[in-house]
Amino acid sequence: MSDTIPIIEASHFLMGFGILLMLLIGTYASRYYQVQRNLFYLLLAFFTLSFGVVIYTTDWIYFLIAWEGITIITTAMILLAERRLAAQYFLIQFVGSNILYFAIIMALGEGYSNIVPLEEPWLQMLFILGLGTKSALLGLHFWLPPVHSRAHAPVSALLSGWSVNVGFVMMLRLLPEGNNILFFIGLAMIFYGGAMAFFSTDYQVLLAYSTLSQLGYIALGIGSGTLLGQIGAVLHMVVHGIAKTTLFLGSGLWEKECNGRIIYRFERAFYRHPVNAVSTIAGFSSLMGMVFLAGFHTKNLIKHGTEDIYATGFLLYGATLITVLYAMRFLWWGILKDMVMKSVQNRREKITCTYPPSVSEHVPLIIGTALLLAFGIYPPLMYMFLQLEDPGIVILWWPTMIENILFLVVGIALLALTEGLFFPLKPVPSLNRMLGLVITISQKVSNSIFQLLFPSFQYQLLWIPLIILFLLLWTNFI
Amino acid sequence: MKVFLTAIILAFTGGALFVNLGSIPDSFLLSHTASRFYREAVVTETGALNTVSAILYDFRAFDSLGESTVIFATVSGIVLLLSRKTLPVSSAGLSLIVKRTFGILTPFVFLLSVYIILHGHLSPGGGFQGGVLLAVITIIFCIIYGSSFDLSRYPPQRKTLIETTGALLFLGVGIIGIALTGSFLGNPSAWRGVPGTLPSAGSIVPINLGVGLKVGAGLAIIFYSMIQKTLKRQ
Amino acid sequence: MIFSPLLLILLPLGTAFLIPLVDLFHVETRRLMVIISASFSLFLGFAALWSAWPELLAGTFFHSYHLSGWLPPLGINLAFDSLGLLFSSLVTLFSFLIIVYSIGFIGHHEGKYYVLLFLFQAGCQGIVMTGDIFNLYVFIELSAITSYALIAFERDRSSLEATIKYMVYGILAGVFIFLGIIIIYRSLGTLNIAEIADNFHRIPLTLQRTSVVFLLTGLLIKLGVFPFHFWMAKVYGSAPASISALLSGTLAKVNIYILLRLFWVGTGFSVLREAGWDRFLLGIALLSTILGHVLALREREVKRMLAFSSMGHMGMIVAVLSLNTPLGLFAGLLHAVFHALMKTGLFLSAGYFLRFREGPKEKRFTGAAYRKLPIFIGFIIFALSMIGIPPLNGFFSKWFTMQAFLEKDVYPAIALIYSGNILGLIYYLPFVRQGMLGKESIMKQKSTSSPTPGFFYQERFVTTVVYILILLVMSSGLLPFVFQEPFEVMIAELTEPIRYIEHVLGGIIHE
Amino acid sequence: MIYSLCFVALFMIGLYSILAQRDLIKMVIGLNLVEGAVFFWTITMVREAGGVPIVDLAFPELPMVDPIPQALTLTAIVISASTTALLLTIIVELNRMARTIEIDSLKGLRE
Repeated sequence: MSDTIPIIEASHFLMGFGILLMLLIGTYASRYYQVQRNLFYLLLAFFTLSFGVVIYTTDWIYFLIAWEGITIITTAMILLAERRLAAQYFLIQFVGSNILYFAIIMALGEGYSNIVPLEEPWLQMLFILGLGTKSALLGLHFWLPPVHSRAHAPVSALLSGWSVNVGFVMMLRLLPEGNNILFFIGLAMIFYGGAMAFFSTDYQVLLAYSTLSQLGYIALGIGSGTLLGQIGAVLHMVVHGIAKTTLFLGSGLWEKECNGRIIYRFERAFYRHPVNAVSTIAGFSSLMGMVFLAGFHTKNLIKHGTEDIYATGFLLYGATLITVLYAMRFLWWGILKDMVMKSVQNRREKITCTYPPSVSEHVPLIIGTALLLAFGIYPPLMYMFLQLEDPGIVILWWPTMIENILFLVVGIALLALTEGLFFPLKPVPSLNRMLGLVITISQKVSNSIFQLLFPSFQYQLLWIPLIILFLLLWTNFI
Repeated sequence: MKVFLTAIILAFTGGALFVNLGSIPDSFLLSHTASRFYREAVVTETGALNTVSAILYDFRAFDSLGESTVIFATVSGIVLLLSRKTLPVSSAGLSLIVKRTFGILTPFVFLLSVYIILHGHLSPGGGFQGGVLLAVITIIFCIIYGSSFDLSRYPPQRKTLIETTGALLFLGVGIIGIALTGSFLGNPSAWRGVPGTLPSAGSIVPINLGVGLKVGAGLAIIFYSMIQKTLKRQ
Repeated sequence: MIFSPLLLILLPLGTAFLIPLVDLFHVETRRLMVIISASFSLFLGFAALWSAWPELLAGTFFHSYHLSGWLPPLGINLAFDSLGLLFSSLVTLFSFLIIVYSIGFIGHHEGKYYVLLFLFQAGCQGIVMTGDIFNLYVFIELSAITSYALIAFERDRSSLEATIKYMVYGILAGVFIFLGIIIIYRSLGTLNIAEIADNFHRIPLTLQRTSVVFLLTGLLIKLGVFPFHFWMAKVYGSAPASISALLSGTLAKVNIYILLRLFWVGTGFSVLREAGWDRFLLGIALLSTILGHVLALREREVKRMLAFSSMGHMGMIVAVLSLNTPLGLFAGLLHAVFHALMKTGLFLSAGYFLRFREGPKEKRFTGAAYRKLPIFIGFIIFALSMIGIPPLNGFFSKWFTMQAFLEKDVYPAIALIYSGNILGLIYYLPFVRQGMLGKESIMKQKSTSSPTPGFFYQERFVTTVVYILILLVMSSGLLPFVFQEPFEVMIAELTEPIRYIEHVLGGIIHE
Repeated sequence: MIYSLCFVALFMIGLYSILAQRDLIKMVIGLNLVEGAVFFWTITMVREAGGVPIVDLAFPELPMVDPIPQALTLTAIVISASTTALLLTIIVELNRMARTIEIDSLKGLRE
């Protein structure tokens, strides 16, 4: 067995599912964007093209073009929602891509004329830094919650479900041997993201942190450098992409239905949008790693690939617990509470749906849920798409089921004991303060340099004889 | 403080410059320089006696074209800067005695300038110098007789016309050079005449004339534009 | 041969001479003449490029013209080599675009404006073509004087102050260049660049360096590199947008040409290198890069911001040229061309909004997107290109620039380019944001219509020019390899000045 | 030697006038001094026995001074005069608007 998975095979797999996700998002967006629909479709098409290039190219310049293309397209999509946010997002991504740009120049200097696995650790670090901004690695993730909490649902779905994967695809290609730092970053991300998601009160912020947590698994898989870890990472990219897309698309519906995204205010959500509720439950279950859903399998792969390294296997149990906790918490407040607590009479009350979803909005949710189920029930399907031999890891479902039930019991017990883990509302995270500070400081510095450098006109002119004197003395003494 | 600092810096710069200039060689490092050629062959090659004129209007005539273009540009710039829709005009002049005296003198000024322009290839002088004298006429008009007199006798449109004609004459001679000698501003040997006489030296004479007209009218326009401003209060 | 290099100078010159004459009789004819002459000179430029292309690729392109029929050391000669062809094409293209732009942009005193513009074009073409160092000085002064007058075109207090400032710097620069030339003449006895290049090493070393000091100082003042950058923001901020574009896009690039011609061919780069001045040049150019980008951060007026950004980019070009490696020269030339395209585009698109809006200068950019969206998108595209977003041309020149620095291990320069990119984004963003502020209906009320009705005064001229520039920026980004081969020829000419000398002196090297 | 000394002295006096005088007109005078110094230095380039650069047909063998510097200076003087005229015009216009030609009171010159 070779040490690395053949990336070309994975490329087709990723590309195929990428296109599928774009189609789902596009279908959903046909009602969401009524005015700018064609623009959005154009952007989606360009996005598809760009990530295709990122996945397939071996040329640095084409890669960079596509990379910046993704930045610009996602910025334009965010621009549909809010201008300032788009500017902030672009600034952050641009800083990241400049690091990447620097990394590529350095790689060229080291003699890597094509995109091939890198040897030098420092170069690997540079690339992780550069790619990390778009992929929301821990430390560079700070843009993710604010952007997700304000951008439109289809855009969030695109960003969280697919755009973040692009960086990991690149890391997979550049670091087939794995990277310890990436490994630990991944581990930290799982817990940090989970914890932040657990304390969130805004649904989309919760989803954003959940994304961070799940990306931790991918980073872990890639960072481990083992075959199982990498296969798991590739599969998890897709599975998480499908799950997150479904969840975010659903969140758009919840937002319109419930006039907001505060999770305590989802009243009788199940009865209003049953399909959406089912797909949300399926999505979260997949994230939790429930049996018979796709996430179960991919997480197990990653766990198998990485458990021998340090005490990761043990830590990952904790990670699953956190995932279960935040997922259960949302499901409790958002969906289950009404089903359990309300009386039968109440339940049969006439449901008034303020925003009835259309077919075009239901179809992506149903397809997403179906895919998650299909992959979960019959995992070889994934390998079939990946065009890879089943690695032969027999993952028994019943021990996992026992684990699942255990976790669920713990989760439910915690919820019951603390009355649903109510946390006070938090402000929506925002980038304004940080970037405002950057701009103010830069202007102050610039202003003081201006005051220093531009004294009166004649002092400015004094530079001329000064430089001449300097050069003339140079001619005489050097 | 500032003055002191400036003086110190300049003193040192001057000292360094002077020291460096000390190593200027006593003679040209090249033996076959253009300057030697000009001195030896100016009469046979151009038919002009005034070597400076020959250089300005024959050997390096393109420089002079550029230079007269610079004047043209300056005139355009100044007219642009000082142009206002209503030009104040003053009719106040100096006393009758001055007016009469200059009435006699002005034609001679004109004659002198024409002489200097036309004899540019024979004696010191040439288009620029004569042109400047031509411009003096406007100055005389404006100061002695008031600018309204200058406006009526020598209106700005006519000055522009003369200036443009001069420029085009220069350019035209250059183009005739292409036709006759094959190169721009070439000096056709057919026009050379006998060295030392007035109709000699080929294209130098018409170019001198063109430059003279241009410089004269140009400087006159500059003066006229500026004096319009200063006389505004009257 | 369809063209003679001389025509590229004489046509704008003749047009400039004719304009006042025609203006006296009929104004409409003059407008027509301006367009016809500009188009014809563009055609000539294209014809020059077209007919020279095969020779250019073969590396044999050279045209000389002996004015007044005198051979080089005796008279003035035009020496039109491939480097000159590049810059001449730039001058032709940008002069054409700006003349067309001005038709819709300048509403008053057009006669004199076009005279000066054509003279400026002639001056720049003269600089690019001449093979005589004193003639070079004359043309430098010609372009300088026309630019002085054009900067003062608005005739308000700010532009007059700007002109005075620029003129003091410009006159001093002119004097220094003249002094440098005279020192060379006084030692060698020749003014021909090829002959100077051939014999420069014979001059006593101190004198060589003294002349280089003055020529270099003069040129650095004109280029606006660090300790002489003080005039740039004031001038670019106060001049009409079309003139700022011309100064930043064309004149600055022509100055780059002079730098190359004088110090790579004229004196030979070894003079600078042996004195260690290439490092000095690199240092001040890099300083000027970072200062330009940092100072741009504080500006709230779009043209001043662009001026500082221009200072940053010019610094970078000078820095990368001063490495004197083939890659460095390639990157410098490429960035010179691309920066000209981008900066002209930025100035012209910003000028559109400044021209057709009312209110104080700082406020005029507000709500620009609602005035004319395509132009605003153009502004964004140019800005993206400036900060080096890949498919646009700015990326490629920076790419090669960085490789050139990397080759010589100048790591601070690489860091500077990145910080320049990021700072660039930070200073362009407020303007983009400002442009998107406000509501559509309000903005439409505030906007003024075109200055005067009539065919020659339509906004369409202005917008068309901006569209052409957008197209050029995008297409030259997609086809950077077109520049590869001809540039290599130019670089070979610069690194081996003996070829230029042989071409000019006809194979006979004196003594 | 003496010419070089004069040249350097004039040059520096001119620069001093530009850098230290507070009046725009004096600055223009300084600029002209600087230019004049260079022109002066140019035409003092006497290499061989002097004489006017005009051929006397009766005595064609008379020595002649190098005519090129004179021609160059003539050209440069015209350029310098043009620039000065333009500069003065602008100062006049500025004075009309700002009512001052003191460099220190013209704040716009600093920016």
